[in-house]
Amino acid sequence: MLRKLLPHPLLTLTLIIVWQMLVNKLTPGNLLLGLILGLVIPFVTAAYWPNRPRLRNPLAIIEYTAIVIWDIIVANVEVAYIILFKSNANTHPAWVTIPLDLRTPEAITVLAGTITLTPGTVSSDVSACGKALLVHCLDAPDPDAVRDQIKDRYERRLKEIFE
Amino acid sequence: MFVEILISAGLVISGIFGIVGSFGLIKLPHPMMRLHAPTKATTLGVGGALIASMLYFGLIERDLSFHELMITVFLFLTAPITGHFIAKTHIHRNENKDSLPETGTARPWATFDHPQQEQEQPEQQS
Amino acid sequence: MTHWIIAPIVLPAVMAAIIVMSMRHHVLLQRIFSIAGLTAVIAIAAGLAVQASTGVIEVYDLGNWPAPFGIVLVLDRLSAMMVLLTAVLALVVTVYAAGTDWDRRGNHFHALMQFQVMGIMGAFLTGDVFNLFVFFEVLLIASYGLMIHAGGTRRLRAGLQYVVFNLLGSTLFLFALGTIYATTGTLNMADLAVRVSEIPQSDIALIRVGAVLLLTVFAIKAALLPLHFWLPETYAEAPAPVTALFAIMTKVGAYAILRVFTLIFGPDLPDIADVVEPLLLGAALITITIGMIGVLGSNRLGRLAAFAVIGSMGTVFIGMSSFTPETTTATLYYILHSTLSTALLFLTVDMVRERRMGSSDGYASLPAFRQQGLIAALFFAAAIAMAGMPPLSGFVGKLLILKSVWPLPGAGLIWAVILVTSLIAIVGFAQGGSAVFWKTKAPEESAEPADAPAEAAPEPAQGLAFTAAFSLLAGIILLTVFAGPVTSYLSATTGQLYQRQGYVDAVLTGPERVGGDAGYGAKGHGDADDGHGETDTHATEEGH
Amino acid sequence: MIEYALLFALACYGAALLMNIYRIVIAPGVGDRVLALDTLVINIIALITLFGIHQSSTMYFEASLIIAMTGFVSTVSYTRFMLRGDIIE
Amino acid sequence: MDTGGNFLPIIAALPFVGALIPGVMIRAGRTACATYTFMASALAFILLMLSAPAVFRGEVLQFQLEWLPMLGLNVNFMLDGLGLLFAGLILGIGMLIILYARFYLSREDPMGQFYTYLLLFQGAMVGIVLSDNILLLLVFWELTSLSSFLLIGYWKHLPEGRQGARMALTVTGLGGLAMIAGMLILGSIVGSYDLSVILQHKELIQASPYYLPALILILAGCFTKSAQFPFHFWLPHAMAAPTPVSAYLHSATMVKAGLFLMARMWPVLSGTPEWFYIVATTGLITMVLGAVIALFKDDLKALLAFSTVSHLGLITMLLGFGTEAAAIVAVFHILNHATFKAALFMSAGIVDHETHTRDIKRLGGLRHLMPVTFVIVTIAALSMAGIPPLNGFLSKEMMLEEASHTAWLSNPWILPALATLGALFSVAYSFRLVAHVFLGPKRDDYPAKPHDPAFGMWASPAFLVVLVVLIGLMPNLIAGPLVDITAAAVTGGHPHAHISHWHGLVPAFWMSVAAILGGALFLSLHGALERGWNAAPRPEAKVIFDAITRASTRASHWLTDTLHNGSITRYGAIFAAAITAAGLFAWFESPMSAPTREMLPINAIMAIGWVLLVISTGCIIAFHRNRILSLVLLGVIGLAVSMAFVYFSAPDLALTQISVEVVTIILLLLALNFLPGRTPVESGMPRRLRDAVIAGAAGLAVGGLTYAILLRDFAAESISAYHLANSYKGGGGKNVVNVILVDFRGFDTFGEIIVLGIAALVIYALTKSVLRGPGGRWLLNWGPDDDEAGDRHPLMMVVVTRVIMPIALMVGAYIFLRGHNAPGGGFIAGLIVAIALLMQYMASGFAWAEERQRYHYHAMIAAGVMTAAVTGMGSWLAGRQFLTSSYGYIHIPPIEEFEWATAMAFDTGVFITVVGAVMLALHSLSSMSRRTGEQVNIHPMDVDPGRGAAPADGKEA
Amino acid sequence: MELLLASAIGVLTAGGIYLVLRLRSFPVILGVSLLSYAVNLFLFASGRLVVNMPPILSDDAAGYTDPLPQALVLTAIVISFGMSAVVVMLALGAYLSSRTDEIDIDDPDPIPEAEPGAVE
Ligand code: NA
Ligand code: NA
Repeated sequence: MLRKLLPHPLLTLTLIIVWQMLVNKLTPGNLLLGLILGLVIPFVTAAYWPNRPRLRNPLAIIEYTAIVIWDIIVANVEVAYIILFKSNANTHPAWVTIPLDLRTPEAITVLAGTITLTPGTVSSDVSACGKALLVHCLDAPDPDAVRDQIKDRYERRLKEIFE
Repeated sequence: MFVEILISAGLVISGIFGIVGSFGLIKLPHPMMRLHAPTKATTLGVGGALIASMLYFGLIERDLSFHELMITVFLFLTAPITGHFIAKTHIHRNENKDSLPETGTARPWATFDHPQQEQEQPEQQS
Repeated sequence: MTHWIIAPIVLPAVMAAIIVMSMRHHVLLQRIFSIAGLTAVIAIAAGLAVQASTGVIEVYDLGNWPAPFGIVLVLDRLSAMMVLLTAVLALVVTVYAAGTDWDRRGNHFHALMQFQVMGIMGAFLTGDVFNLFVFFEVLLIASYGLMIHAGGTRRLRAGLQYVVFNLLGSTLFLFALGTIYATTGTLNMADLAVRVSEIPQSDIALIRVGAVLLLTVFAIKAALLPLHFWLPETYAEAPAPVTALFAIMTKVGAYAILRVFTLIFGPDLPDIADVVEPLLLGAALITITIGMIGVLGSNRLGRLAAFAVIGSMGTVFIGMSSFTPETTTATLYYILHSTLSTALLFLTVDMVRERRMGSSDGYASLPAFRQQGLIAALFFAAAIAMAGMPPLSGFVGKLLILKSVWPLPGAGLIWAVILVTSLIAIVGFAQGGSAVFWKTKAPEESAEPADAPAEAAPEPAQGLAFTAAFSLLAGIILLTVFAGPVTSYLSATTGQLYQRQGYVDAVLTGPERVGGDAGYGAKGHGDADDGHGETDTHATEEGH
Repeated sequence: MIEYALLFALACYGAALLMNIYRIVIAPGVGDRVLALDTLVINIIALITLFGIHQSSTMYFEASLIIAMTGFVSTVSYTRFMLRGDIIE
Repeated sequence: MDTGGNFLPIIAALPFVGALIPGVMIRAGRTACATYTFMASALAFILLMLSAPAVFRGEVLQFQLEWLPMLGLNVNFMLDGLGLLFAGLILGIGMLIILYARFYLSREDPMGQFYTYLLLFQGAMVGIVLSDNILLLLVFWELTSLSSFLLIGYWKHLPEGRQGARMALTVTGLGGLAMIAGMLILGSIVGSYDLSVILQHKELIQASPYYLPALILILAGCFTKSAQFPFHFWLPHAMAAPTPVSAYLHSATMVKAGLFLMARMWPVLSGTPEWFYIVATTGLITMVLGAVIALFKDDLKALLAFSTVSHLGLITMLLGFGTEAAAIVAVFHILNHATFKAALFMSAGIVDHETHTRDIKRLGGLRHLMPVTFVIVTIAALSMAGIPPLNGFLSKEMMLEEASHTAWLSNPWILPALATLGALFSVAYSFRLVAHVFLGPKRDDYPAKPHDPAFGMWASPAFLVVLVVLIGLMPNLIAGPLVDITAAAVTGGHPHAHISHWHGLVPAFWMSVAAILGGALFLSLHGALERGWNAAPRPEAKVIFDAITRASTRASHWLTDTLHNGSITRYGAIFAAAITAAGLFAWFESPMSAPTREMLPINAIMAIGWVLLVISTGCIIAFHRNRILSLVLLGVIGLAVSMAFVYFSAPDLALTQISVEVVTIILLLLALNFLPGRTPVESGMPRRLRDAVIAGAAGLAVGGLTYAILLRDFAAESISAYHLANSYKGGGGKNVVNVILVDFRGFDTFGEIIVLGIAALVIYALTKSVLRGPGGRWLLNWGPDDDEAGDRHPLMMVVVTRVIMPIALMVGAYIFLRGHNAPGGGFIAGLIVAIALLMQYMASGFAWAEERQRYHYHAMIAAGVMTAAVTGMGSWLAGRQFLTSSYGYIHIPPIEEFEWATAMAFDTGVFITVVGAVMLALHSLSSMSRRTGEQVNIHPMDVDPGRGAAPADGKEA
Repeated sequence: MELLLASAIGVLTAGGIYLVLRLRSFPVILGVSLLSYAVNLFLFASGRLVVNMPPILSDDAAGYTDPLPQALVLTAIVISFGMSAVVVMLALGAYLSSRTDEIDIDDPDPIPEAEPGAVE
């Protein structure tokens, strides 16, 4: 019953926060309105999100986020360097296959998103069974290193969070 | 003063990454390489502008808002999808099974995964 | 206080919504509901016409905002008459559509019909030029749907042309409104009338451009050359009941020109009239000529009828172009006549199409069909009405126009054009009618049963269809027999139209405004003095 | 100081927009066009944000938010179109 | 006014009532039908006879009823001698024709129609002769053209019948229209359209500068109707009608209408040289020409037809003389001609009916086989030839007498000589009629075996022949008074006819003798003359008429089809060119004054926006063939426009523009899936140049207009000052644009959402009908051009959507709720929600998502419209106008103050409609895709490692 | 600034008209879209151009731009959106039914076979 009324508690929480960010004025009325919307919207759209992913270790999210933000900043500088100062001939793009241990779609998505947002990599495709990720690297003289780093730096942590 | 410097720095960084991203779009030789330029550089570019804006309104105009943060989050959520789709377009149009590495699994990359045609299905209307 | 003025607009809208919401799968329910609703609209429209015939101009401030700041509906004799005409025509057309099963051949016929009626009613009643645009769009988009109702390759292609052409027209409408607003700063017709008459010399050029653009917008709807090109294909391809309803659509254009160019850009403003009147007359003369030549040069009844419409609009505009009370009265009579006759003609053409296999209305000789005599009689009546032959109203209307333009310069040319084109039309109608109704093959000559699928010509339920057609004919006859009373109503209408101060006063200051100023103060936090004060300020500004 | 930084950033994004339109018009493949359009959208968001700072007005936030949203949807639509033809199959 | 006049409208109406009888009675049998129809005419005739004594006493009976005072069109009738004569002929001969037709028409002929047409025609004719208002007369006049059209075309299976009918209609219609003009001029000269008034204003009319135009126009009507040269040609072709029709139309009625009108207008129009030279000359030519042609016609009816033409010419000529004496003769001959010509036509019909031919060359010797007919024809023909003592002789002698002392252009010889010539030919063809049909040896090759018909059929001609003889023998007794009163009516004086068989050895006597002898001689030389006639080249009127008709029809067709060739692109070019020209015309007619506004400085951001926009527009034109590129560029333009809105202080517009933009692009992409990807090169350089010139001119004009507007201020303060001032205190909102939308001009918005709702309904209905038609069949076999990529519903997209969509819905709610006080509102919110749903649909497919959809789109649209409408109507309860808004604040103590506004409810209607409309449109498009065999997935995403062994591309069967 | 806007509207109009005069439905739709941009901007311009004075009431506003044209343009945008949707679908429907996206119709009034020798 509660599951039906509150299909995605985390989503509800997110929405309440989003509401506060939108109205930008923390008042009891707004909080109430946010709460109502945060309850109603997931309820109405529950059919589109049939299964609820489990979060084993929510606190690990914070650490993960911090790492990603740092990596993003670094990524941007690196990419800017490549664009501005590296000749095209000296740049070595490469495709990399990342075998996946993750099984939840949500986790895979977060991993793929992270890859795209971080240094010189874009997650370009998944295998038809969902057990491998295709990543394109802007400049990767050593593709295997990229694969290992991704698996170690991101996938491991995500595995902890989700599975 | 510090605030001003912070904001100005944000603005300058934003401008640099913005223009670099768009420049990369022109400069880089390969479609997949071009994909790296804007999805990243622009993300920090616009992110910088948004943070600068947040700081500006919060600290100088005394009218702090999280709107900019929302946009940033939103862009961070969507940029990977956009990149993913553009990459898939490229794979679909310009690559084939041999030009890409093996998946290491039994199935091919999803873009190449053509399920066998099934029988015609009558019109479904609601 | 009366809210009846808005009923012809809101009632169809609500009916359409109910039809869409709860009976979109039940054609029979839709029919009953639709016909009942339109009957109610007729009753209301008749009541409004009676009310308007007292000569009082009634104004309805929507949202209780005073003119010119809010939108107003204005009921005068002219709008009441057009509303009633629309209601009657819509009912007839709906009955016909139900009687011939046209409404079953596609989706949402009745809802679109109701929306169409709503749009037309709004266009006739509104006292605000931008609101006029909105209602034009309502009636247009409904007409797009009705035009392509039931589909078919040719119809869809013709429909595409119709839509594209009218999209250009809508764009132009906005250009015109932009120009007018940019110059005068108002949208209310009465307010525009005041402001345009006081426009400084430096802005004359702009307001003239606005006026001419607006004229061309309405001319498109009214199928005035060279902006009529949308009409022949549209009318020839649209479903017949729809075309019959379209009879009023060209009149919306005519109405709008009459309204705007008597009230806002009246004939007493030489700067504008000097541009508008020659343009209008020239276009009208070419329109009637090309229309009637088209009647002669057609090879299909549908196309013939379409060109007959163009010709009749030419006649309307010949009458309208000189903006004298006599010509306007004659024109109004002709508008009434032309609406009913056009509708009758198209229903007749449809009856022929339905009975000749494969919707053929071409002049090729085909076997005789069911009820040929009766349909031929209807066609004959419609043809003589359209061609302006006695004893039907077309003749009366034409005489009225001829007589009314006699004192004007260029009367000789106008007469010659009207009369010569009448002859061309007579010959054209005679050719078409004799080819379709007289020159029939013996059935055995063309009997190819294998090629004629049985479901191609569904057995139409005759009663309702003929009832519709004959009631139009009855309308034409009544219009002829009671031409005296009708023209005296129309004279009074014209009088009201040219007495524009009456309209302006009624809208801007008149006591007839429903609710009056008192109502305004009752708004939430609104405040009577303020609202009133604004009005006063505004009035003094106009004073200098 | 903020003023100059702002002008610098505005100039950067202006130049970026011109590069984007160049890439949209002259592109080796359709994917590049979509990529350039996507970039253009993001640059415009930045530009509007900068303009908001310039005018000291928060009025323009919704415009940025909605551009971000619609830009995403249209990019996905274009690419889906190229991948599958039908974008909402 | 005499109360006897009250019969007049009844007399005029009775035939029309009678016209309805066959429709009701036809099932009762042919005889019953004929009888009742007859009785209608008879009753009218009796009423006429009841009125006759008064007319003979010299009274003019009148009836007056206003019909259309504004026009001067009154239902005024009058009966004087002229009217009496004609009405008597029309009704009297009409009854005979009804009788005759009952026997003449065969079983296959639809008799009911015949009688209906006949009586319509009769009524029209009676109306003409009784009208005391020239406009009313016009009504009846044109009615005769219409009803005769129906009568002549009665045998609609015969091409000659149809063509003859159209020819008659065309020619008489032409005249009728001319006459309309003439009559209107005449009425405007006098100031009244009542005949009795007009007839008293001879001097006024003849002094008017419009006299000649009016005369010519009216005469054009008369001449065409009465088949005067050069309009004579239609009459013989009208002979394709059944004989009763010919007998009726061409003896007593239709063709006489022209004569009647000349006689009617004689008092005011005649007596001038113009009248004399136009009318008399035309009559003379017609008389001679008709007679000559008649002699060489082998078709009995054609012979009679041309003889009719000739006799009509004769009467016209007499009227043209403009003298009282001539008028008397004209009147007398009208009567006489009606009697013998009707008899002859009916007899010709009998011959045709019995022998199955009307070709004189195939006849002869019928004297023995059809003695009764022979007698009838002989008497009537002799009368027509002018042989004493028959009535034709009397009037022809008088005609020759009048001709003999009339000079034409001061020449005293021409007229008498030609009149004699006409009489001569008249004798010749009359004799030929008797001699070549009835005399001579009996033949054995008649197409059918002839014998005299039943009494009913020859009764009518026999009766007429008796009249011929009686009038001939006792003219003053039988016809005298009638002729007198008629002539009195024509001339307006009190003439007395001196009809006698012997006038002494006056010139007329010698002319008559010459005519009879010459006629006999010509007949004896007929063979030789005919060879000469056939050899002589002469214009064939029908050929010329047909050529003209065909040419004008073809020309019309060509012109119409050339102008309206179905090329919307050309229509558009004309449209753009015409409107640009009209705008420039309006603009350059008057001066513009100097600018009054200061311009804003050019800003770099907007300059870049401008560059984006101009480049994109240019590239769209240059690369429009690449459709996907065009769409991308369109998106750029949309963004540039949104930037302009942002820059120029229009946040609401920017939001709307952006959200509309994306939905439009998506619709276009959905459509482009089926449409060709490229536009082929089709128009050549000249065409492109033309379009570029038109487009450039229009662009310059619009740009110029915009610039002119931007350089000056409003001429008067804009009404929007009021909106700014009252938005908050009157409408309860700080976002003035929104308050205008939902309150000040909420009615516009009401219309606007209805437009949107209709658009969706139209799209739905259109899709349905396309799928039912050939388009649907084609879609079944459709396959995309390029091969499709795998992975329809990528995992990442699906997952991200699960988070983004609720957020987007939240944004929608936010935008909606704040709309009244900040940029936003129901419309934008609706679009955002629709876009949010769209994301979901793109992620997992439309069908998958739709199955999880709880609300029906149709119902949503309707509910939205209803919500808006009900909100509007809610103000009625408060006694206020539709859409009167109300707002206030609610205080819930622990929380805070909530604002409520009815405008919010209205905006909710907007919101619901928008969502419903967009979704219904998408639904329609996706149903097209499903028609192509696209399959519906059961899983939200194609690739899902969590699903284990399930096939990655699970599809529903 | 005014000149930029005026010329942009002119360019959009010219481009729109040029595309409307093309022979296939798709460019025509593009042209109609360009025209609607042009006219929306034009209508907007009828309130004259003002920077940073949005019509949102607030105490510290220096002034407001004319809100009325904005409301009109909003209505116009919505209406033209509905119209565009219909025209797109109609173009698609016509294409699917007739297998051509040509927008011109050939021979709208064919001459039926004539009765020999008759003027009919
Ligand atoms: Na498909
Ligand atoms: Na709106």
